[in-house]
Amino acid sequence: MLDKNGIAKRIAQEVQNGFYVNLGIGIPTLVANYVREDIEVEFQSENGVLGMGPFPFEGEEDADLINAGKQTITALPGASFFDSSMSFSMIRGKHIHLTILGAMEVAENGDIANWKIPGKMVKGMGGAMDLVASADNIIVAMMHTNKRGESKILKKCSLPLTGVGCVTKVVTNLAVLEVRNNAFHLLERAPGVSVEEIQKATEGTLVVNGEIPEMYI
Amino acid sequence: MLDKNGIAKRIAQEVQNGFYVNLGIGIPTLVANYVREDIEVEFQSENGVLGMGPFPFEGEEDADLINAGKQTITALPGASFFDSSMSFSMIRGKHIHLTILGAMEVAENGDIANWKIPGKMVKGMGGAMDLVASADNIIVAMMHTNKRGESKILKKCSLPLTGVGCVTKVVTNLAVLEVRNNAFHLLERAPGVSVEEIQKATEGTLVVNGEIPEMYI
Amino acid sequence: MINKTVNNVQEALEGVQNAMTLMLGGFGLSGIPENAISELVKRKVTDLTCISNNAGVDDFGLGLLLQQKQIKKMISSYVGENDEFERQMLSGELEVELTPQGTLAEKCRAAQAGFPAFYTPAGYGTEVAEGKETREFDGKMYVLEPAFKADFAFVKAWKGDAAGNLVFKGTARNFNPNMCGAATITVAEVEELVPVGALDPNNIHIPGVFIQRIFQGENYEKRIEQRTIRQRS
Amino acid sequence: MINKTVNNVQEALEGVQNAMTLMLGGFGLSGIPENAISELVKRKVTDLTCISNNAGVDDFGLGLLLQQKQIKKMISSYVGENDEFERQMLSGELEVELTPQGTLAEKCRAAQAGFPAFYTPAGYGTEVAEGKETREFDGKMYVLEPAFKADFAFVKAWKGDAAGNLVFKGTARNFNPNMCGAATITVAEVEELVPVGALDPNNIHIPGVFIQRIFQGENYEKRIEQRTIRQRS
Repeated sequence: MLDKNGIAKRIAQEVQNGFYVNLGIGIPTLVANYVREDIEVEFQSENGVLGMGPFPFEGEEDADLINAGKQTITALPGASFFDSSMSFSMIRGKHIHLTILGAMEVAENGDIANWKIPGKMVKGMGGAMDLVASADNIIVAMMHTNKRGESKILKKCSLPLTGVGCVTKVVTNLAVLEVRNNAFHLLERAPGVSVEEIQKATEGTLVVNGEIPEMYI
Repeated sequence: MLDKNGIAKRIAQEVQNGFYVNLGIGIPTLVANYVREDIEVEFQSENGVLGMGPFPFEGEEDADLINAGKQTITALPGASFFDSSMSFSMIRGKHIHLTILGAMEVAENGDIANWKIPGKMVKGMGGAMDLVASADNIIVAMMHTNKRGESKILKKCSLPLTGVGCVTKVVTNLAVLEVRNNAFHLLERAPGVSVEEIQKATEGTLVVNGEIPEMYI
Repeated sequence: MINKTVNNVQEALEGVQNAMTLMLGGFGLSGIPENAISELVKRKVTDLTCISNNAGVDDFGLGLLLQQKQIKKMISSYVGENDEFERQMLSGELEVELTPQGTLAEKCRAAQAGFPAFYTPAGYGTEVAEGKETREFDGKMYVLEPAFKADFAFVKAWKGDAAGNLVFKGTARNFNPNMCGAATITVAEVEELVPVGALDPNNIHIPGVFIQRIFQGENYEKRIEQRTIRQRS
Repeated sequence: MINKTVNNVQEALEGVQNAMTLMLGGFGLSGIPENAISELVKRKVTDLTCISNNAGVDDFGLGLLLQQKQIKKMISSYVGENDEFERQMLSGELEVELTPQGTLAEKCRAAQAGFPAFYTPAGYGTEVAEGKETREFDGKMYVLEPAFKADFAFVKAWKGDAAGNLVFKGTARNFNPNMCGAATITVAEVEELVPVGALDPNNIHIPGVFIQRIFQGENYEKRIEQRTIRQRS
């Protein structure tokens, strides 16, 4: 079973040379720490920076330089700043190759819900609706089940949707799943996790084809 | 009767303090020479400059600094350069207060034709269609009649239109006309020109109300 | 050069009235028009509709207007940093229209640029698209979103000049440029009002034509919302 | 940092084929991709559809491609500086789609920004709107214009870096930024390729994400079309 850093580490393997990547708040932010150093990658933050670097050293924080999670950041050489309209031109125009974001629920048809729990929590969608509606390659980083042990990998989302039929891959603490043909296709198991355990934790249709390898982390 | 500079001089009186103005090619370009110096005005050229100044001194021409007529220009202090999309955001978004352009024909309903003579000449509309479709205040600078003495101030345009129902005023070598309620309302006569002469040169409906003053040039 | 300077924030906000629709730049607390917000608090204008990506925090930014219950309706993309906000929203005191961030930016830009509406894929198939026109282009579905209509836009820039030209800094740029010229009157406050001619015309982010009033701002706090650092190794 | 540099114009144009649709930046002869145009002439690719505000003059800019009859169709807003162009157009050899200048710019920007189409008032009631969908918003009529689709965009910048970041100069900026990322492959040629980090991230006109290939251009003529001067008094 993976922890949050493990999920981030596994997702980092999906980041390819030459990719522009948008990282959501939470686990996705951690992905930057695990990307191979021998490939060229740039991180975009939708509030208006491309070429985002690590957090600043103490004393070097700048209120005018934050990421989409409002965290202080740095900019790498070759970075650029731009306005919100241009930022979403990059996203909507499919110039960003990979979007990694968290979710409360994912459905087997690729639907995703991550912005609202009616009557309980409404923080808003931020840039998530634009991201999932636009990107061709959307990886969801999440726990396979909620705190009550209920599956978040579903036949159908119960919460208000963020986007429809858009998720391409899900990486959880238990498994790597490809979303295709109205089903979750099991690609990899987390270390020490059996196909049966994954099956049990998955409410949506799970397709298991042949021997399922363990993740290489 | 006015010459081209006279028309420009008269139109310059329409330029008010605080106006952003777009000047078309030809007579309109001359208007800049006659604007009162005690008012604040900025000239926009739709190829991407606001705060356009006079032509450069010899030896100071810059291929990277031209106006919409492809003429070398200068930029005044406070000027800015921008891309074509933003330039037309200014125009379409009604941030430009006054558009002055030439025409081949103007009709009493405010239609204007200035970009094409079928079978003979097709230079294109450039930015004229955007300008006339967007601006609230459009003054046409033109000769009242063509080389064959035929009126260009018409009941209905015969040439392909540049815009519909948009012209607010016409200043010609003979008169100042306001376009309103499907008619040309005669506001002023050019020096030495009689109402009868204007009437004769005008094919469209001309409304003459009371005594018509001579222009003050 | 057309001079847009006003002497202070009081002059800059002349004409702001109850029940108006205001746009306010900034993302989180970065690049927010601090001076204009303070003055709105002082003026006690109420029943405001505020278009702003975020709603500030409890005691800063738009949170100050929420405390005073001056806001009737918020149009935002993310409001999750503010307890008073959540309280007012859940109790029904505050009307909230959540709008995807890119859509919010483009609704501003559409107003600035004279586009009446635009088609965006964001929100299709979600409750955001409910009651809205949708349409297919090239096999993909889009939602028609109208341009915003606002009375005042308040933006904050790093540098500006009397002609209204603006330059923003870092990610404090965000929504500010898109809101310039998107309201009837755009008011820019700047950290530094520089002499005309001091800004390189090639590096101006927003030409002065979009700005009606500009003033030298004061006492910027520029609060950091999430101070994150890494260890020196 | 993702490196976009290619060694020369030959590498930059790899993949350009007959019958492709190309975007070319520039207004008049200002800011045109001179190196790319020369290479297109050398490659003798034909049946091209060229999206460019102007068509050059007889012996410079896109006029060079017209001379060689490489262009099947021009999409432009103004073409009145070119006799060979007029000849080919009137004889029917050349297809011409005249498009209002602001519409042309926005059709590029829409392609860059992922908007399938947009509503503009330009051209309503004229032959430009014939056969197109029109629609009323707030009592005003608009024409629906689709985004461009192009294979290559060739743009010319003043300075650029290996990350593909671009800075333009003066009015040579024009359509260039709007065409970046508006085609499948965007090729930028620059007067000066500067080291990564040399450009102020605050003053970059086009972030490198929109650019696939960048190279140091050569032998810029930068011809002036209408040399106008005033007398020293």
